[in-house]
Amino acid sequence: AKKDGKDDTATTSKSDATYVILEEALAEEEYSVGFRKDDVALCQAFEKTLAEMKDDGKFAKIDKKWFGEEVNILDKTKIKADATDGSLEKVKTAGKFVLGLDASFPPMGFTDNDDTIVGYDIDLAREVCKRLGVELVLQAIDWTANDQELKSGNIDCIWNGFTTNPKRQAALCMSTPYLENSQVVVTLAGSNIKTLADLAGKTLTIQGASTAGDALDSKPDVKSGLKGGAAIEVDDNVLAMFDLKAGGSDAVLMDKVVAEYYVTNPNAGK
Amino acid sequence: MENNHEKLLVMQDIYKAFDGTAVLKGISLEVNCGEVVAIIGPSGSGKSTLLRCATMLETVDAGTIRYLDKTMVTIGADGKAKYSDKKQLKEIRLCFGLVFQNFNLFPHFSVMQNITEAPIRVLGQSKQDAEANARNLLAKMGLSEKEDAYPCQLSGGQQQRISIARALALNPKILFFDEPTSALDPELIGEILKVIRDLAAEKMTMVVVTHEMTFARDVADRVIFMDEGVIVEQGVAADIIKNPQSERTRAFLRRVE
Amino acid sequence: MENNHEKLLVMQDIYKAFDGTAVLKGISLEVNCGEVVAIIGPSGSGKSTLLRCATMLETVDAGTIRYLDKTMVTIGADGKAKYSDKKQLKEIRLCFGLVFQNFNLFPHFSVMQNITEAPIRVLGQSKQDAEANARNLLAKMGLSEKEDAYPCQLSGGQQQRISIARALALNPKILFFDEPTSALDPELIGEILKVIRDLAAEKMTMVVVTHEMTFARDVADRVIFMDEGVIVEQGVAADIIKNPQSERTRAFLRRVE
Amino acid sequence: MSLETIYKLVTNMLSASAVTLEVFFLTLLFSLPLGLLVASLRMSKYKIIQLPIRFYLLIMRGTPLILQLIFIYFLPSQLGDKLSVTIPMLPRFGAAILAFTLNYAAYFAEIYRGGIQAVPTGQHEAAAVLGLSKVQTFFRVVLPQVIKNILPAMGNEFMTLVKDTALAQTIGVMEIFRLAKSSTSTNSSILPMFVAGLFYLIMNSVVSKGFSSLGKRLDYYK
Amino acid sequence: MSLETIYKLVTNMLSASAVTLEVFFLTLLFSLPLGLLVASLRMSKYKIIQLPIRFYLLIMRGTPLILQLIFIYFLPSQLGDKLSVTIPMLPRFGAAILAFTLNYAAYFAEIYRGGIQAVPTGQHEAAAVLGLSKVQTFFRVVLPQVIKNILPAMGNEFMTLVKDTALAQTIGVMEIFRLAKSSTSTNSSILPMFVAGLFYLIMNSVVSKGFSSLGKRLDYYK
Ligand SMILES: Nc1ncnc2c1ncn2[C@@H]1O[C@H](COP(=O)(O)OP(=O)(O)OP(=O)(O)O)[C@@H](O)[C@H]1O
Ligand SMILES: Nc1ncnc2c1ncn2[C@@H]1O[C@H](COP(=O)(O)OP(=O)(O)OP(=O)(O)O)[C@@H](O)[C@H]1O
Ligand SMILES: [Mg+2]
Ligand SMILES: [Mg+2]
Repeated sequence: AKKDGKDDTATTSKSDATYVILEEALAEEEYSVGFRKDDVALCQAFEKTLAEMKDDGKFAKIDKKWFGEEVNILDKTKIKADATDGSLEKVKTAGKFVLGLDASFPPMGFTDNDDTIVGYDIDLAREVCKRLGVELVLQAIDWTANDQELKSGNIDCIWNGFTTNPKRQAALCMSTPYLENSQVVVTLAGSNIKTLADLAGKTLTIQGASTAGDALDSKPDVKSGLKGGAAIEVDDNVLAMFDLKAGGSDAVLMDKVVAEYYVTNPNAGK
Repeated sequence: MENNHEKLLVMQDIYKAFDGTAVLKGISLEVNCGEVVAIIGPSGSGKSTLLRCATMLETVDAGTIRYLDKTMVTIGADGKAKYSDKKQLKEIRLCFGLVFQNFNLFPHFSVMQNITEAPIRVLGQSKQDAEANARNLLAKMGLSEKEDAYPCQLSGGQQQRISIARALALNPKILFFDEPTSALDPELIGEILKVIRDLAAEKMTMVVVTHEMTFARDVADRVIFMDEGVIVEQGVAADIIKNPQSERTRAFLRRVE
Repeated sequence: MENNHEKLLVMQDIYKAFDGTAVLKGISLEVNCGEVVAIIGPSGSGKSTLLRCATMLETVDAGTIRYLDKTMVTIGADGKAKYSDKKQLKEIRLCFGLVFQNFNLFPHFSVMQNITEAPIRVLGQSKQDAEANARNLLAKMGLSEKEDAYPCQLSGGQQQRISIARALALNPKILFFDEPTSALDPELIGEILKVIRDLAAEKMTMVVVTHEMTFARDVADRVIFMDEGVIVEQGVAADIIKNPQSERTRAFLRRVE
Repeated sequence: MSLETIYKLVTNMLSASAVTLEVFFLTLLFSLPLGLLVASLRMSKYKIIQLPIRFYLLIMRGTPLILQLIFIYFLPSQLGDKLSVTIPMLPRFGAAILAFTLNYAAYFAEIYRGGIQAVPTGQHEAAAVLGLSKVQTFFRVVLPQVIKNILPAMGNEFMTLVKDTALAQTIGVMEIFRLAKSSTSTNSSILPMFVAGLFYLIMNSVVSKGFSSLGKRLDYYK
Repeated sequence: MSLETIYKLVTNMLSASAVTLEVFFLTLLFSLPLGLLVASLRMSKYKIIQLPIRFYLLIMRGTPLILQLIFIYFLPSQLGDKLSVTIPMLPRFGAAILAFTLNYAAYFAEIYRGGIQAVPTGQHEAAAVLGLSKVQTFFRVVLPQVIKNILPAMGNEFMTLVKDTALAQTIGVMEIFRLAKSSTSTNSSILPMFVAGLFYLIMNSVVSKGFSSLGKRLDYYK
């Protein structure tokens, strides 16, 4: 994880802070955009445009809007432009590009109180599409079916704080990572869990069907130490945090970007 | 009373079995125009089945049924019953009416609708005509003030009279009754028997399955005694009831009396 | 036949209204031990209500009811009906039995269970005793072979005989019948009337609401004619039926005949 | 959540209700008649017709609706994959309506069947003797009585449907429940869920009132 | 998905079935008698008893079960917050059972009520004249007939319950559906969902068979 001290300021500067993010992350991850396996040209065009945005400062601007500083990790050297499939042309002919997202994953992509889908990923996608001359269409999907949505051609990509991993790389065309994330442990202020080791014998909650589960699987020692030898899976992160606050569990494991959003959100948990 | 010998209904050698059990075993029955026939006999002897075959609620296995000059069913080349075509059957259906033991009025229709439904939908009468006719019938049944009532608001006897009116509204040539009084309280039986008597006086052709011996004796031109799917004995009502020839008839009459 | 003048049931000045409509308007009735009383009267005259009050299915508004020396209800200080305590009522309940018009057998119990349920649960009889007694009663009813049958497998007449056996199984001192034959086919009526005749011969005290004039004439010691909630006329059966004193009785008898 | 946010949420939900109601009414529009057809096939005396219908009923009533939604929505593309052809997908909303229709038709069919079988044969016979055609008998004599009989069971199903519309979000249809979930994430509060609950409760109160007043109107006969 | 993954999935689901079945049977164990109590209170002649029960029935039948689950699970802590005391939370599983019980008791109550009201008064009267007590009458005479009457409606509810157990995952109870969802996400395949569907179908076939054989056994009387 990036240790830039932002976590601490974020959590302690609020007098009514309820939640604390553990400094020691459970696992490091990176976010990518997921395209259909065959849509390599499309993926590369997006990567190229993102690289341009990095060069002309637009990327940094969006970073600052959502995170207060430049956070992207796009590595231009990894970007290739060798694909020749017709996927880019197809999108260009159609004139629109459909982005699939869960729309409840702040701050990456979520529905604001005016019922509009906004977020960091959304701003990036909007800029890319502008530059490619296609219309951006946002399609809310159920996360459970994201793979089907993509395969069936309903959506052109999954762009929603989408963690890259070998399985997904095998099944999809995953773009070069653009943002770093980690799986962090959130506890209540005043909790005696200070390190990952403190999780032994404690109850840990995660959002079911999320990469938090994969991350936990990659740390068998932590997982086996948990009460019950596994995490509790609830329907979504908000319920997990509610559960934490209510005393149903001792800690929540979730994406750092999301955790920070909630921890700094003055309304969190109300 | 048998002043008109035109044969309105001719049933010949009717056979009918349910699941292999023979219920009608070669019944032949002729009904003349204007005649009133009472059918009596023990429970299970096939009286209802006979009426149901005559009114096409059941199909016969073998035999011939004819209304006036219209053949309903006859014996086909294979020896089995062969029904006429749909059009002919539809015409025949207009010849008869059936009054059920338990009335079978349409509960969701008012008395008026119960009576006018078929004339409007089947005969294509106008609503006005059908209703005018219905009012006449209701007056005849002494139920003029009930035209807007629903069946559930009527006594059993009133319901039965409505169901007779419903059958009469189609101007049938012959009216079948299946124990029209047996679901009624003894006091209400009189009402219905009076209606049937009045119809008889108007020379309506009727076949009545009944347990009411007094009625059979007083009104019927002919009494038919059925048992176990055959007609055991028939003749002038008073004779049969006073002097039954067969032992079976005698035993039955003893029990009913 | 009135050889035993001990008063088994005394009802005095019974009043009963439903929703403000008076149904029983001061009825007084005494039944002696061994007596058979027939109650006749037009529909709605309150016959069923009278039986239901006597059997505690309805509460009276005013009046006195006494079985032998046990008071069921009397007039309280406020002039209204005052029922005895639960224990007393429970004892009184054992004095009488009621046979319903539509039998009300328990459909999920076999014939044997229908008869033995109450003796076992209410009288605390052993299963053996109750069944032995039930077999006697079934034999008397001519239904010995039906003990394992279920009510739905029986004819109406058989069901009614079972329901009589069920009532008798508790050894009641008096048996009420509410039109025991009116839900039956005419042929089956005889079966029930015979059973009641047999019981009468054994000096069973009975009160029978009935439309069967022949039965009233032949079996009842006394006939009571009710109309509009009052007893219009009563006396020896044959007299009332042959020579009704009141015009109302006469009109009624004409209609039923 | 601030009052303003709640106000906004309620406003959004009011517009999302339109979709919920659309799902509700369209499902009824199609499944009520389809159920009748299914019921009549289910009562067919031919095994060859009866058996597939029974299988359909088993699947529809035996598996969760959410799976049926996913299945129907993705079936064309899965099938296309297998057969290496492109089968156009149904639009989300259309797929949702189709899935709901197929599912509810199964439930309605069973209710109709019970109701139809409860109409005494005497009614059919009386109509037949009066010369009414099969069609006339069904629509004029039988159906009105069926409707009265099945009213309570139908009321239950209608209320369940109101709640089940929430499942349409599974395939991306934006209705009340999806909105509630999004708002829950955005504001990190479970209040929106309960606001949604209130919406369902209100709709169901209307449904329930509607059925009880319909029931009273049909009480004129027994 | 590889065959091996599928095999593992099925094995996992078999053990998760234990939880599903536990939810199923515990819910029935509590809600069947509770429903009877609710039904009898609902039929009370006192408005003061009837009204709260009707309100309870409206809420339980008018709002989605998933919200009821969340509500019941979080109620103690929310209440504790408001009252500034610490109220211990229910364990997840306990909360799930409680929510299911309260919900299904409402449905069962309405079914019982219909069934009890369908028993002719003549049965009560016959029992009364024979001297059977109220309790004896209810348990020996009325209830057996109610059971026969309500069997089809109960069958439907039981089948719905099998499917509804899936909702227990909302508050973290690990049952078949949760497993399917996780597996779907991990393997990026929808297949696990359909395996879960098959599990529900099998359980429901058993339920349905059970009910139809029970129905046949009770067919000895009418
Ligand atoms: N649909 C049917 N299926 C099988 N058997 C039947 C059917 N209808 C009638 N039966 C049998 O046919 C026989 C004659 O019945 P039917 O109803 O014609 O007698 P019934 O003379 O009218 O008797 P009741 O006086 O009791 O009305 C009976 O044994 C009856 O069980
Ligand atoms: N539970 C009740 N509520 C209101 N009215 C009732 C009730 N029971 C009976 N009645 C009314 O009381 C009157 C007498 O009824 P009851 O049943 O005693 O007459 P009945 O002489 O037995 O008639 P039937 O010969 O038709 O059986 C009728 O007008 C009836 O409508
Ligand atoms: Mg008959
Ligand atoms: Mg009476």
